[in-house]
Amino acid sequence: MWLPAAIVMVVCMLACIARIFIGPGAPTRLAAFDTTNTLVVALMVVLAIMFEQVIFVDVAIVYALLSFIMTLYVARFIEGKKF
Amino acid sequence: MIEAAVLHIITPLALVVCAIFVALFRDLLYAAVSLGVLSLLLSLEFFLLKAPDVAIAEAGVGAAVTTAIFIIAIRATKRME
Amino acid sequence: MRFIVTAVVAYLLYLVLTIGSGTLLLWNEAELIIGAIFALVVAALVKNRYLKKSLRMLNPVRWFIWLIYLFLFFFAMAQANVDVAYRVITGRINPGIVKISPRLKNDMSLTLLANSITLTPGTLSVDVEEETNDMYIHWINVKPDVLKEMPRDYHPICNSFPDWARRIAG
Amino acid sequence: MGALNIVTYVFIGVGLFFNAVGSFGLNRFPDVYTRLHAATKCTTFGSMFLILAVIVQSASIWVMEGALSSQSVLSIHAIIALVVLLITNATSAHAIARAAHRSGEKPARAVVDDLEGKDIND
Repeated sequence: MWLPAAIVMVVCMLACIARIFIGPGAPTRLAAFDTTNTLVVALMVVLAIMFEQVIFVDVAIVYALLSFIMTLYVARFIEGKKF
Repeated sequence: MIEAAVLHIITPLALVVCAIFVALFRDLLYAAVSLGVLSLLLSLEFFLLKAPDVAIAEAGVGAAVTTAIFIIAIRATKRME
Repeated sequence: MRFIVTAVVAYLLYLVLTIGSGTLLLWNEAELIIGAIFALVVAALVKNRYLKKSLRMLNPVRWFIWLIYLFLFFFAMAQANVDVAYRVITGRINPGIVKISPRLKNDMSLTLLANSITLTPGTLSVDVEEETNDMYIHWINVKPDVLKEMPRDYHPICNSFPDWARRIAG
Repeated sequence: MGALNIVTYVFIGVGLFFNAVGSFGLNRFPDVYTRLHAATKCTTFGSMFLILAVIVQSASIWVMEGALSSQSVLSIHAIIALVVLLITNATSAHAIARAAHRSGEKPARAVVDDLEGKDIND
């Protein structure tokens, strides 16, 4: 039940990564990167119940918080402000 | 288990494509964002190989610290290569 | 008072993160003691930053209104997603950036309103003016009759979320 | 167990549909603001339903095995991941939109732009 869901999620993720490579301008690439992060967090939770290892969910929480920090950092840089 | 092999094939291929695009971009900000995607996929690959501790370390170093250092370096120098 | 509130919140967060580690009501003794010590240390360090001035969010009536709001918000979110899926498939958009004046006073209600209207139908918060608390909103389907008068009516844009935000955190 | 499996399949179906719509709309819309509309709303909703499916499955195993099951960690931490996703997605969408407008990106096909030409310093 979980493996087809994981494969569809990976295909959606590839579409977002394609927008990172072709997209015009920095904010579009950053938006695509943020979408990819969301999909990867959901994929990690799905893979955690697929592998039946309960400790794997912690990776998803840590990744969600850290990628949020990175998105804010790059957004501050695009805004052109001192930080 | 042909379906499980699909994940193990797609993720390293996308990783290699990301690495090629990091080398191709002339704008260094785009290269930094591509490097963030590379570390994301590397973390996912460690996750698929059932090493969650390495995945946490890669997420912390790759997503937060490396990108912050690159952004500070781009601010201090020129953005275009 | 601020010290106690911060310590209790930190201790509850620690307990949620270490659930299922032992037999004493799902925790073991070492986790409970270490969590208490860390909560006191954290509360001593950050109590002036975590709670600024007032303690009005401790009122249970506000929590109850917040739960009702979450229930309504879920249906608004489902409607938003069906709407965006329709626009993705047909490609029928009519975008624009409009300015609304929700007349909110403090930062917390403004944060709640901004996050809510980002996740609900057709709107995306772009910018905010610090002095007057006016918000600029990217609206994907602009209705022409809203554009006639200059202080825009916010009811057609984000149907009564400013009132709810004022009721919860205002 | 049968009804719970049906609920799980429905949640996975809804989640995958909205994730696909989100990543398709990211490639279809004309400018960054409308792309953010599709990306933020649809992927948050889809990921929410996928995580809810995981919670339903693991909570049913938790109830079946008793209170000391290791599935309690999975359910509670999945709920934490869901809350973190809901907060951080909205905030980062707001940050990207603000950065895009301040770096001079114009909304494509816009009928009205109240923010145009204004210079807001914090």
